[in-house]
Amino acid sequence: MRILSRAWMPLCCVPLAFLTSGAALAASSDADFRSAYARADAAEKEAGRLRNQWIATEAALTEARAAAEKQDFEAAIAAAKEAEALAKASIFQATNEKDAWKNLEIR
Amino acid sequence: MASSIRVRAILNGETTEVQTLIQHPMDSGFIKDDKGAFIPAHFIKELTFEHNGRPVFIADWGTAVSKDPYVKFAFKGANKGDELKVSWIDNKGETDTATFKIQ
Amino acid sequence: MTVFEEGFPVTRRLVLRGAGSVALAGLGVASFDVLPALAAANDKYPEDAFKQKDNKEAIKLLYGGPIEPSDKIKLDAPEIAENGAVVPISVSTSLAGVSSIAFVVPENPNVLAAYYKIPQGTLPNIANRLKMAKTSTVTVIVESGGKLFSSTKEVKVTVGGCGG
Amino acid sequence: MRFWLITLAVLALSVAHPAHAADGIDPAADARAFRNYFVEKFPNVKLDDFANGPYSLNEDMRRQWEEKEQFPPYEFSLETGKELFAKPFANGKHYADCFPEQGIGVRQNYPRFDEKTGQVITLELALNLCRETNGEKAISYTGDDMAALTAYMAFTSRGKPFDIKIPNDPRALEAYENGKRYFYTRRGQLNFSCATCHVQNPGERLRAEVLAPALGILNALPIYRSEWGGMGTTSRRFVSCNSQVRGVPLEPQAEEYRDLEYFLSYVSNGLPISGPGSRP
Repeated sequence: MRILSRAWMPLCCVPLAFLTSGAALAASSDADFRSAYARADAAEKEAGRLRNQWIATEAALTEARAAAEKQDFEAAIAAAKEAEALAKASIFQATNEKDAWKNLEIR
Repeated sequence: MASSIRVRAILNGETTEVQTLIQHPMDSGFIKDDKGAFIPAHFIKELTFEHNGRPVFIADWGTAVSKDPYVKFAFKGANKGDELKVSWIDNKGETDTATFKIQ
Repeated sequence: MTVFEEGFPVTRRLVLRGAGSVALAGLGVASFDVLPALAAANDKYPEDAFKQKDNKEAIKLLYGGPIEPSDKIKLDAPEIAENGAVVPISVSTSLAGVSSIAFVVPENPNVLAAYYKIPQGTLPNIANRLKMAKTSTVTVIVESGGKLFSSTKEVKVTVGGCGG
Repeated sequence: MRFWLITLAVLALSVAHPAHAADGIDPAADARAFRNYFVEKFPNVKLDDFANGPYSLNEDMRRQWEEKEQFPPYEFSLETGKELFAKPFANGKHYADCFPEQGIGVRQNYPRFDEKTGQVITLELALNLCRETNGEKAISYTGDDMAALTAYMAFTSRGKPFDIKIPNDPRALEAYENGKRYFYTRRGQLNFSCATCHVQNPGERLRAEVLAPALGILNALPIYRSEWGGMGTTSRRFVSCNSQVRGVPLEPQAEEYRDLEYFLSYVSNGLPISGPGSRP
């Protein structure tokens, strides 16, 4: 498994000073982001188990973390969703190729 | 191997054929490293070949000569066993020199 | 097996086994007449010529005179460079009294690539490996008997691989 | 960017798929079929010349290669390799003590299957195992030292035909099959397998590069690539190929890569070692 130094960003402990009126709205999208990111990351880990990750998935995950850090949760959630889709595609590719590779084989 | 210069000088009839390969990055100064910073220019500017103290070939190089530069030329008037002195200087003032026997 | 002589390996090359003489030897026979070649100008490194972005400027600085294409110059360069970082280019000529040879690549950031001074007794044949930023013509300029002759060829250059 | 993505995909699909075969693992039959495929596809390429990759398929590139071979850019790495190979470890032993024939002229037997550990031992892995058993730290599989060492060992085997053995051991057959599966499996966002480029499209161009046929593709390793401006080991080549098709590479000398090298070397049995090589 490609060991990536994916140090967890301290996302969950949103700075407490952020208790202005917008906090409620931001808080909910932070939770949305975290669940979207968790799904994407789980899918990417599964792709890792199948030894078939894509570079684009990693890039989307990084983008999601960066956007979340800047509190831009809309972009963060979008990037996390994209990462999840890419990870799932790479999982499909790995499972599909389990037998499909024989089509190319020289005999 | 101390010297950065490799030379093959072979006498063929009256003509001595000389091939040289030099270990040098020959950075042009136009290439960026993976962090996006330009790699500073570092290239050989002048390469001279001398036989019995007389220059037989002088190469002035710019930023468009390949890494680990190679040049081949030929000259007359040398004998087997004579010495060929090869030296270069680059834009940082670094130099190297070596002598080779003509085969 | 490598045979080490005089500190450089005479390596056994799959390609050249039995491939015969070095290309230059065949040309060693060029008519090297007795006319006293122009003493190779021992001027120092043509600093500003090497900085020129513009083709004509570089040539003017280096030589100044008019240049006339000549079919007595054989410029050997690939049609498509396998890689722009290492483009094997060589020149040989039957012109007499050659005192200098220059390689110019107009599409490169600095057009003058290399400038060789040819003292008396040295054959006007050179092979070298140049860098080319992108597809460009390559012009070799030969100073012979104080006059300037040239030959030009286009070399296609692009990156390789899937890219990205 | 978009343009060549589509053309490559169309190219990949347009080629008819070779027929199916029984599921038994039969390396010898595979090797024969593998060789015949390329010999029929390129009838005027001499068998041994497949070890010169793209240069066996393109005249203009071959001339550029032959010019480079007169004084090849891997010359320095070769000399460094000879020095490193002779340098004793702290405990006084040498690399030569870890290899049959003192490590000279043995490259063509690697990768070999080690029945004790049940693992495929590639030349690069063998060098690091030798270092570790002699109390030294392993070196990077994609670094210049490993390239220099393997360049020297390859050079001492130049011209000797690949001679890879698959012992009658189910684990060896499984490793071979695992390598074959990896070779034909599509991966990365571009959804290409090694075979898409090196079986279905050898001789075609990816912009400046001419794709090499898979037969004999490892014979010239390690290679000095103008693209890298330096030497590349087999590990570096596999990792960079994965990245090119936008797949995340595995760690160098991962089991998949070693099995892949085992498969690719076996089906190139009989072709001469031409390493170290120079490539675009």
